[in-house]
Amino acid sequence: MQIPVGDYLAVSAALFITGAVGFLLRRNPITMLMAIELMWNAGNIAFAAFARSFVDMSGQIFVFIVITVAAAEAAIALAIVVMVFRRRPHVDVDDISIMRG
Amino acid sequence: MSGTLTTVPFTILFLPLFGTIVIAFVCPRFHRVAAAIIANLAIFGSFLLTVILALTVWRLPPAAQAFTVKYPPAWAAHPQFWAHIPPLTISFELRIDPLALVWMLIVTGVGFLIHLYSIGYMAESKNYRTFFAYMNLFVFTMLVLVMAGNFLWLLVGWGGVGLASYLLIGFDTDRPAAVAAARKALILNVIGDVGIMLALFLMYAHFGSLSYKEVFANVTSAGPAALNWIGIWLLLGAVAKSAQLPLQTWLPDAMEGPTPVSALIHAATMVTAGVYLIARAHPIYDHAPLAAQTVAIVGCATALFAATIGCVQYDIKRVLAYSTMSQIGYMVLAVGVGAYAAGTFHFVTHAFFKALLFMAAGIVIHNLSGEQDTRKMGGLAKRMPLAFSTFLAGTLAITGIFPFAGFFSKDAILDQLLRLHHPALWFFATLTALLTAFYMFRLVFLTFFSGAYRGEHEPHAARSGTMALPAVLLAVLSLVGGWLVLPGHDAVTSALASTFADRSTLESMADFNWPLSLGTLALAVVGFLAAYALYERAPQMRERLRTTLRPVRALLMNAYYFDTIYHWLFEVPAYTVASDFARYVDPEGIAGVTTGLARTTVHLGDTMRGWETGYLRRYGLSMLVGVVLILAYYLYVAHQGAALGAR
Amino acid sequence: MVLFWICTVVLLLTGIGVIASRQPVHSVIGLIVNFTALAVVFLTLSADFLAMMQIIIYAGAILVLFLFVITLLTVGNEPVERGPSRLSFQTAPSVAAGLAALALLALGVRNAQPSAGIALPADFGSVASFGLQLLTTHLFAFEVTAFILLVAVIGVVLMAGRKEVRF
Amino acid sequence: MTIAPVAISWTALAPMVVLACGGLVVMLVDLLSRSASRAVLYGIGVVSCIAAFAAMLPLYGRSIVTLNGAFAADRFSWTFDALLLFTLALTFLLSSLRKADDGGSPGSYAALLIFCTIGGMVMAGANNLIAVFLGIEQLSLALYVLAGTGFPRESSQEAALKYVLLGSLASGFLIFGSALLYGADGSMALAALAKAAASLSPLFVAGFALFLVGLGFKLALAPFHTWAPDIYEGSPLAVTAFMAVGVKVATFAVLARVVYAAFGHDSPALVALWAIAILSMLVGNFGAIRQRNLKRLMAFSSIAQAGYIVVALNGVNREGLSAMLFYLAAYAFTTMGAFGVMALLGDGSESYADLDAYRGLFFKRPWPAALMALFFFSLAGIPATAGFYGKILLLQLAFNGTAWGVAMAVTLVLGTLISFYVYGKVVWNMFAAVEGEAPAASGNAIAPWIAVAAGALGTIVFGVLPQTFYASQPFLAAAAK
Repeated sequence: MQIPVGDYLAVSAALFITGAVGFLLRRNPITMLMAIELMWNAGNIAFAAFARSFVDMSGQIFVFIVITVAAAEAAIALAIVVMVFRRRPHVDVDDISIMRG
Repeated sequence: MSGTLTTVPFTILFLPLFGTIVIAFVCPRFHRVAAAIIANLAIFGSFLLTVILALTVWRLPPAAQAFTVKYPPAWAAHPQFWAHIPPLTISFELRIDPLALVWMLIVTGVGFLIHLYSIGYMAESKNYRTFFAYMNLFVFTMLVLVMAGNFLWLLVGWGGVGLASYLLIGFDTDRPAAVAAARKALILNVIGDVGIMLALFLMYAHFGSLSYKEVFANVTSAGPAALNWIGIWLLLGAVAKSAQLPLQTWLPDAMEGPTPVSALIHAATMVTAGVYLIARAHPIYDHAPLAAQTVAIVGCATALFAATIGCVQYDIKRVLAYSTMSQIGYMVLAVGVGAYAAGTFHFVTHAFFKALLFMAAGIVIHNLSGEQDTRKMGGLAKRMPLAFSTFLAGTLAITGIFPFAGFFSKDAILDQLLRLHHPALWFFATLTALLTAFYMFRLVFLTFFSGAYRGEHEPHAARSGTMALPAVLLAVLSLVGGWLVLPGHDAVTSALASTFADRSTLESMADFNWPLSLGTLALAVVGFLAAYALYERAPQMRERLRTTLRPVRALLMNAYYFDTIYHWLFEVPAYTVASDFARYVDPEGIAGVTTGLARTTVHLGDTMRGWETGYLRRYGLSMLVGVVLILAYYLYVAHQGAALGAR
Repeated sequence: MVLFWICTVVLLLTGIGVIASRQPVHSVIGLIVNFTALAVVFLTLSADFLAMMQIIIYAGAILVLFLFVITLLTVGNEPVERGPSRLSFQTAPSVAAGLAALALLALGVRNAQPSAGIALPADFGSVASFGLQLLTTHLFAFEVTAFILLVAVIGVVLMAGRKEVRF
Repeated sequence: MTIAPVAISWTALAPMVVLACGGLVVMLVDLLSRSASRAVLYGIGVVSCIAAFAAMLPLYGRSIVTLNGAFAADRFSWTFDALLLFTLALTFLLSSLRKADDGGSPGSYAALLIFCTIGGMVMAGANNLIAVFLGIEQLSLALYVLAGTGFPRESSQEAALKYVLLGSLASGFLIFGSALLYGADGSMALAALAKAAASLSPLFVAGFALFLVGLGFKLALAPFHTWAPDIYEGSPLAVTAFMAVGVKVATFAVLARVVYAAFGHDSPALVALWAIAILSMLVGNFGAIRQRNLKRLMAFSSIAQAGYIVVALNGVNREGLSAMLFYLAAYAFTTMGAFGVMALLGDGSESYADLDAYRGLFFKRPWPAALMALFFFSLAGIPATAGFYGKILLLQLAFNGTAWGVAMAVTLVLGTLISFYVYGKVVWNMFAAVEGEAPAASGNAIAPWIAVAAGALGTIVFGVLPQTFYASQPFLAAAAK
């Protein structure tokens, strides 16, 4: 039997918020990026669920696009993380705060 | 419309601004004299073009003499307005008509002579370049004022003149008195600007337009009450700019500026703007009798008021300042009763002789190394013959001695007052004429005669051709300027006829009332004799008078205590309130409200900086909180929507 | 049905695991499990191709990238998050704001209605229909994605390969 | 199986294609000739901007929707595209002076700038949610890297890191919001949003809220603005200029298209937007008060300006769209000009980001100082500059009878008053008498001069002849369907 779209959305919302909170709690930029991946994937669940609900492929296309963009984004973000932290003893985003005010 | 008539006005207007810009940006690389040359050339070019324009316009038939030039020009594809803020459309338009042309001629012509004079007068100034940049700016803003085609641009020029005068009065920034005087002038002028702004709002409300053409065409559509209010608020602007009662206190203080600046303010620009405004807005005043009456009374009162103060002052420039106030009072009086041509005529002659008087006084001051107190002068007639002869010419003109210019223009005003049935105003105006003769000749005697030289330093006779030439030119103009109006021949009224075509009561001045003219001439002679008697023949009588009239004299010496009254009326309460506020509201307060406000602002600024912690996780948190707030609001909206839908 | 709920539990648990672990390697492992569960969820939604992609691209490629970076940056270093955070007052508000947002989102999505029964075509979510859609209806998206990948390549070379920079 | 061919209007895509070719040429030249100088590479960049603009000319006044409704080239996107190309060209001119120690390979840098702008053009023409997302991501991904191209400086590295992490977080909100919007109406097309918006279903409003967060982050609207000052400060000067102008232009295109597609003039869902606008005006202007770094100051200024521009959406009418375009153009001229002066004086270095460097500048370099004053006057909204008329237009839109409109108008005026102080401080500094030794002002290269002159020309011409432009076709935006 068909699972209601609301259930999928509830799961995706929970996953989304998990990611958002994780972003705020972790100090390791790599973990923060993983938290962001969680958020993006939460969006993917919602899209796929709606695609199924509307029987419309464009929702799935969006998911595919998000996966591709996520790959690009992860590559760039990790490259930047490497650039920033390569010469530092600790990988801690809170160290990166010379600009303020 | 021929091409000349559309491009020339803009050239006239922008040449002085161009001068300012060139001096400010290009001249630093060149010799300081380059600045003076550029400034003079700019104004002279403006003047030449104005003359050409004037000759062209006055050759046209009367109906074609007034025209509007708009920017963007007609060939631009788009509608000719600068801003369209429905339903208000504001064009950048210039209106050229005989009235504007008269003012433009004087502003550029006399302005040019004063520029010429400044070359020599300011020769020792450190900020030579800046001075000429400001002077050109001053002329530019005044041109904006008189050439504007609608009230908004008039206001722009009006404010610009105030700003330029602020810069020039406070030109000697190292003298606190000059800075204070500049600030005072600015504040009082801003009060006037507010008045004009209110008038503009009312105009907009009643006519839906600010353009001269539309407002004047529909002037009858508003009731007399509205017109009276508009007139009163415009008058407030005029009063502030023209130093009329009760906002006159800035003008004597403005003497702190360099003498050419005083000449420019008094003769060509600034103070005459009020007269121009009322003449320009004459369709409003013609239908607003109460406002017009107020104008006349203010003018008459100021004329008399300033003349009495002039009788006792010792500072040569201050006396001239009060004389200006008084003469402007005449003009305001004239335009107030509807004698627009007479007022304009007096403006023209006054520009000649007042600029001349300031230049002559400037030569004296220059040669005495800055001394302005007449008690330390005396006997200078022989030492400075040029200054003396030119000053005397100016005095003869201002006091109305035949055949000098003042005789014709002042008589025209007095004559018109009688013709238009204002006997009381005529009486006081005539009394003022007597006082004028007295204090002006008093000044001549104090400065140039009354025994030997009383100063400490020997005057040096530095003379500069650029100072002498304009003075001599103006002396000639002060003599012949009045001949524009001769018995049976009135060039002024006929020149202005097209501007005031809608007035049936525009009286020609050609028709002399000879008994009246000779009577005023006699009064001027009486004034001369009184001054001669008191200051040349019988100084002991002067002492006696001084002791008997001590309270009156004290009153006049202090200019009727206006400054003191204003101090107690406005400044003291303001400071009290402010300091109380500071004491109770802001414990560390030093200077009151503004400091408190500034501090609050800075506190808020710091709060905003505190938001920028530099930690990106904090930034993320700030975002999430924002998300929560927005979500909460939106779901509330959705809930409301659902509730609405359910109902 | 049961499959969905099992996957849900796995998704949430591993999700929390990802963000709770102090060792990034553990997080990556959690994330791999999470993505696998996600692929199963996609299967329950008739998104076969997406499930495949999820495993290949996400679990296969992206997470390996993460692992590389972790090894590159943390070898020989002590664990990252030692000692208390210098950002006091960060954890509690974050969790509170997160919970509030979750509650609000739940309100928002609670009554999402399934659209009226349209028969599911047999090839819904299959590779063929996916490719057809991508190259016709969503051709624009496809093209722009190519640009994004190009940007990523240039960007990574510029950021990470900066030894070759010439001035 | 037969596949119906996709109808593609190459006319509509031509500007982007031309620009992309330019980007590829830059990369090829960089690859083939290892010694190609900055001047050559950036010159190619400027030329491709001009070529792309030429490709835009046939589109003038037309309205083409192509690629199955994904992309629209209409009068609305035309102006945005023109502004983006203008910004890109000026960014190249500003970049020409970057010091060698600023790092980065010029070829990749130029290519990234070009692809970034293409992303912006995708956003300007995006007509469905997928295109919006892709445009934003293309723009952002390139910018994350560009922010870090000053990497010998630690602040540039910090900017890149902060930007990429926070930007991805914001994209997360954008994706989830898009998902909910999609779920609310069952279609990717922006045009379909209207039906869902009318019903104000919880799904739609939650989606729109999250979508707004994503856009608000890109626009640096409070409370999503916190990244902006740090990242503006850390990024290389030219990149900061592009961020301040290009990103805003492109994102406002998206915001306007979505709002115009979805809402009527009195939708209660827009109130959050007004609140954000008011908060941004206050935050931006108050925050700028104490700044002594000009790039930071410009960041706060751009926060406030973004707040002003949101006011243009008030009433959701045609005039608002035109006013928004006008204000954006004015903002582009003045901001690019101001950054141009900074680049010019600093000779490519960041030394003229410091307010102290401007003390008495007028007496050493009157022209740059005067032009800087002009730009700041325009940002503050002094008459006869472009910014003045823009603010007048916004004020007029704000007064549409609603309480929120009045509140925005009041805040706008208040913010302007505060900004007089903020910008006045800089101008005052330039005209203040110099005490002691001031840093030598040297820069006089021709490229940034062109940029500054272009900015100044726009500022003055738009200020003196505002009506001519406001009434011209590109600014009379066609109201989105």
